Amino acid sequence: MTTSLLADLSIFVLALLVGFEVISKVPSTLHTPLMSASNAIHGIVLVGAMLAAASANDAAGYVLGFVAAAFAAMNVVGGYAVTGRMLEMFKRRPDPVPAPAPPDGAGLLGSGTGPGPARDGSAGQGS
Amino acid sequence: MTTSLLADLSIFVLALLVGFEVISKVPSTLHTPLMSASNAIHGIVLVGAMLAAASANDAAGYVLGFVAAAFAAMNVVGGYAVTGRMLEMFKRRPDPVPAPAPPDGAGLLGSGTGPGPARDGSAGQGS
Amino acid sequence: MSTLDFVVGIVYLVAAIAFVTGLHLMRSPATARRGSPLSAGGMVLAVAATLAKVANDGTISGTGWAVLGAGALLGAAVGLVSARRVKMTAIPQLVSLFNAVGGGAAAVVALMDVIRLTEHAGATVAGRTSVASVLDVLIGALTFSGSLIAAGKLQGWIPGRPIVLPGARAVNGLLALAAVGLGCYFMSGAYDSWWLVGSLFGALVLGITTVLPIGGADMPVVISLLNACTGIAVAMAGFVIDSAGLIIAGALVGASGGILTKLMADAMNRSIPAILAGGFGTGDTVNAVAPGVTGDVHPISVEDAAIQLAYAGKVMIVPGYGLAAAQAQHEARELAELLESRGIQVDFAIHPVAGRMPGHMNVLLAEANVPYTQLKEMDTANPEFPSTDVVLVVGANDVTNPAARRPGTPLSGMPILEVDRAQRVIVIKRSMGHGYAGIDNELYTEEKTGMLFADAKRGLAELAASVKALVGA
Amino acid sequence: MSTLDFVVGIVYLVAAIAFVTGLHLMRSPATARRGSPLSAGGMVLAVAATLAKVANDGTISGTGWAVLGAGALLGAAVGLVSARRVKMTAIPQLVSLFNAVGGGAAAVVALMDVIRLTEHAGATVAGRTSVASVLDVLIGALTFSGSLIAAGKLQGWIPGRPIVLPGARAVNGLLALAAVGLGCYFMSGAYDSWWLVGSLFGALVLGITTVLPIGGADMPVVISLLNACTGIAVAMAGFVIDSAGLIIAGALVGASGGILTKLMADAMNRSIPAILAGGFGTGDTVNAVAPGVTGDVHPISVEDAAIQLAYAGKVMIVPGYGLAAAQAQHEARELAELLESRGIQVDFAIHPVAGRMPGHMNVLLAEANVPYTQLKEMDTANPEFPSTDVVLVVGANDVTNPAARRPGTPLSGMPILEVDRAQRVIVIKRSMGHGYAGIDNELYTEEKTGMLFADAKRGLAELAASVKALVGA
Ligand SMILES: NC(=O)c1ccc[n+]([C@@H]2O[C@H](COP(=O)([O-])OP(=O)(O)OC[C@H]3O[C@@H](n4cnc5c(N)ncnc54)[C@H](OP(=O)(O)O)[C@@H]3O)[C@@H](O)[C@H]2O)c1
Ligand SMILES: NC(=O)c1ccc[n+]([C@@H]2O[C@H](COP(=O)([O-])OP(=O)(O)OC[C@H]3O[C@@H](n4cnc5c(N)ncnc54)[C@H](OP(=O)(O)O)[C@@H]3O)[C@@H](O)[C@H]2O)c1
Repeated sequence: MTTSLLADLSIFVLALLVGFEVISKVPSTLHTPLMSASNAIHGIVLVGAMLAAASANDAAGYVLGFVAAAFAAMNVVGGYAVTGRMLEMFKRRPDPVPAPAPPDGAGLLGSGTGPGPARDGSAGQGS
Repeated sequence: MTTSLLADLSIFVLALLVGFEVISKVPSTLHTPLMSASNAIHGIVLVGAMLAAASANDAAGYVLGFVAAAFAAMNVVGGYAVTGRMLEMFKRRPDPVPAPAPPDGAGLLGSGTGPGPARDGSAGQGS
Repeated sequence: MSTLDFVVGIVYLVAAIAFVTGLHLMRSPATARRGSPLSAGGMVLAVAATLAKVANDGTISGTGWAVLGAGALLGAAVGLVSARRVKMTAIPQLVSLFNAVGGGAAAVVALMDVIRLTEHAGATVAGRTSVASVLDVLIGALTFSGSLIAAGKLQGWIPGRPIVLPGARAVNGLLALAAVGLGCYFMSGAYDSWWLVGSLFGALVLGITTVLPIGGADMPVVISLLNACTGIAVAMAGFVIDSAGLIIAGALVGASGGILTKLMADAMNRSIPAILAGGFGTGDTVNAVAPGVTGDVHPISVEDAAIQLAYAGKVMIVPGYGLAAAQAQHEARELAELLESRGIQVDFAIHPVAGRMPGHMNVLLAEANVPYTQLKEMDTANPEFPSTDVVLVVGANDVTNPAARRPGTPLSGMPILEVDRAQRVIVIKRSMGHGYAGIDNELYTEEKTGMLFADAKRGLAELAASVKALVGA
Repeated sequence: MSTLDFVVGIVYLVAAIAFVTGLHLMRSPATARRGSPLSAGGMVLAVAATLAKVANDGTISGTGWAVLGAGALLGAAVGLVSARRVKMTAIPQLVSLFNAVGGGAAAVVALMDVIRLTEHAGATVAGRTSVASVLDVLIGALTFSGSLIAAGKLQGWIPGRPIVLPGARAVNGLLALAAVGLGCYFMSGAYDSWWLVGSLFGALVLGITTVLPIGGADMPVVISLLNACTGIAVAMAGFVIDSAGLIIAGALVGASGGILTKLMADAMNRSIPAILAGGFGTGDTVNAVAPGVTGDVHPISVEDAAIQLAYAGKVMIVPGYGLAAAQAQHEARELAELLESRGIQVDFAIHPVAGRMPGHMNVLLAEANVPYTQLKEMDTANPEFPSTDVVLVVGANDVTNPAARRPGTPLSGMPILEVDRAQRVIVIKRSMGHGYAGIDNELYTEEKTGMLFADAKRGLAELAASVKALVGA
């Protein structure tokens, strides 16, 4: 029953309320970018991993610290990078003359079977 | 630089964010009720008046405590009462047969010059 | 922290959730009515928890209880009775009054705390408390006097027209400087509460001089802004007495009230800085002098207007601020009933910002028992004008002004009631006087428009009499 | 609390404001692109402030720095490269992967804290820490394994169809009981971290067995739900290590992710409990057996279809999941270009939930260089169908099913592309197989509809060849 617990609880509840209110009506084309954006935000666990790793002092601690840091960094960096790429789609008015198509990897996870030069980021949602 | 100040600041900022997000698009017919509703909420200063009055122990304190309690109670009770009355307007579908018109005071602030029996709370906003 | 204190803290959180949910529900007309009881429930919880805490702490004296109880009961009674008694159209000034006392209470709470802490010579006040106290006192006092002036203007106790005194800006600047300066001096270590009281008086005067130059028609926006200020003052009071309940609720009102103020200003095509600069509008009671009744206008006699109405198939009545000012809602309803009894389809077209407060026309016509089904919102009404035989505009001006469709006028961009698309238009107003936006209305010079120069109440009554005479009813 | 700690706390608050504003901007397409950099900026601030704090506190060992740096660099590199390299259509599984590691990190953070606190025999853990730790570990581990399974399903490494094992519900129930039971035992005072590890493994298995029975097409919703769960796990980690930054950001994601999950489920006319119950959908790779190709269907030859297209004035192409599955976007673009070169007006009509992830079709056609101006959203496309000569439906089913207009079907209430209002319809699909919702499509039996049974990629290529042959191009 500490003051700090009460403050933390208040902060938790208020942040929940902010989260509820900030998302209201969203067009469904934006659902995937929004999911990805909020996915990136919980990458803040990197901060937690840093603080926890700072007090590690044995092998187990170092291993866990390494795992936590790697996982969290992957979450945060990858999350923002992929969100940014997705949002490229929402350019208001792309060049009528298509830019030279950059080579596109075959897909990290190797599922791509689509032939031909692929170009991302040139469609968009007006509005 | 106390923990408690930081917690209070966090709570303040988060509550501001909730406030910003909770009001987005509101039809203008609802502006007056919404203003009145948020007016009632800051009547929570009654809690502050109670806590402050609890530690009063001289004449000045008692006078100020009385003023604070009276002001705050007027804010909160009047605020909710008037909001409730306004929201009566937003009944979805009032009786087609008008209920017997209750006598309506001439207006606390005495501005009423409208003749005839006045009846509140029978129009509404569909939607 | 005792268990009770912890529980009280949790109750404040629950109350905060209730406040937020209440506001959330009030975003849409369909759910608005559920919002207020929920919010009020949260408030009851918060007050009950505080009572328990005060009783349990046991520091309060018997006199303290008496003072607290008497004050709260008196305030509650006055609040309740005035809320019950007030006419619906006088609600903005009552809200302003409640806002004033809320701001006053916040300022007094900080003052009490400071006096208690500085009772003993040489006492100091913690940094956070002194900053928050000064802000609380400044904002609370400014809100108190400003809201009272706003209420007075709307109530007609103070002239609604902008009261601009020479050198007013300079005086305001000096006052603000003085109030803030005194506050800073207090903060900087001169922990004598008299400095704070001085700051309070400066802010009180500043509240008066800031609101006086603003025209009565801008008051709803000003009240909303002052409402947000009270929220911030209450949050500051929360910092002073270290109560998360006050901080949360105050900040919530501060932010949501700020957004609401912006929405209100947008709805009437005004900017908040322009409103605060003052000097806009002619006030509610000015006797408009006809500014150049040009030959292009087609005055119409009561008899001619009555004939047009009596033989129409579909009539639309457009009420505006003039109808409210003349309290002509009952006459409007009577005329509508008379026409309906002749089989004519009669509806009222309600513009969202017609009148002087949001929802003004709905409230007014509700008071006069106009049935709900006859009130058409702008989006429903506009497509109907082309098939309407006669539109009867009663004391409305800006909301029908086609100039809004052109860029470059104060009304540009505001959606209007497209009255000029109807077959014929009859306008009841007293003169060629301007509306709130202060510009000419091209509708009045159109071929199809007949101007019936009269006070709205008298004009409508005469029209009804004339229709009756005509059809021998 | 040191000044540095205070400043770090303020920086976390600033970061929280950036996160909220970022999400706010992403509510609308017009502002969405500005949201992500803002949010990322907040994140950089938060990490930098934490670095400063860790360095200043000085408790971290040299090895600690090395471990931390190596881990973070490795994670960042993997994250960045995979985000850069991934095909746009594989984004949901990548998001799911990032979500998995986020949840895993949150669980590990709690575990590390508990191990540190319980290193010494007889050590106890404060009540709040133990409750939060157990919640963090349970939710984090469940999210970790569940998200991996979800990613695997979407990627095709695990069959997309619902994998329902006999007695699966009972097993899940037992697993949940075991995981929670171990956690409770730990909380109740047995502060040996092995109990917590046991709880962690229980949750890991539970994550797998919960997601396996859910069909691949429901995965976007499941991923969104798991994303919200990770948010809550991170908030719990914040309670464990007493960091407001983690609590705020985690709760923010938990709540907004929850709402988003609801919106996504609503958009595809499904309820979240029904999705979680699993067993819905046939997966991505099933070879549909034609369930009763009734005589009412009018198969059409490639040549006939080519004639109809080549001599139309206005053609609308409706892409659906089948086009994505067959990776036929390039063939679609080529056919469209061919028709356009004959002066035919060709547009693509995009249903918001066509395909298997929100925005799927836009991404796909963007990849194939279909010009932006040719993509019509549902609201723009629907009024155009009556004046369209031929609609070419490519692997779309549910989004064109007129049954959605009737109550009582799984699609009821979903707005559809009103393909059946066009003059003629050609449907390319492999069989009479059902779509995601698993119901018959009345469109296929209409007089005006010709069914071209083929794989989308091959069918489109043959159509193009046939059109070329026809017009001698
Ligand atoms: N609803 C709100 O929340 C709100 C709040 C603040 C401001 N506003 C603004 O107020 C305006 C409202 O438009 P509106 O068309 O309702 O009113 P308006 O444009 O202000 O015009 C009112 C007209 O009524 C006439 N009038 C005044 N007293 C009358 C009487 N006793 N009998 C007959 N006519 C009378 C006046 O002309 P005569 O002098 O020639 O008679 C005047 O032209 C908008 O510009 C809106 O932005 C609205
Ligand atoms: N967009 C999202 O976010 C999302 C997420 C999850 C679920 N959903 C749901 O998915 C559905 C989307 O509707 P939709 O019309 O796009 O797709 P659909 O209703 O799922 O129908 C797809 C059709 O494509 C055909 N098909 C499959 N593979 C093909 C191939 N290689 N070549 C040609 N045809 C092929 C299938 O029929 P054959 O087997 O006969 O070929 C099937 O009927 C909606 O119900 C939506 O709610 C959407």
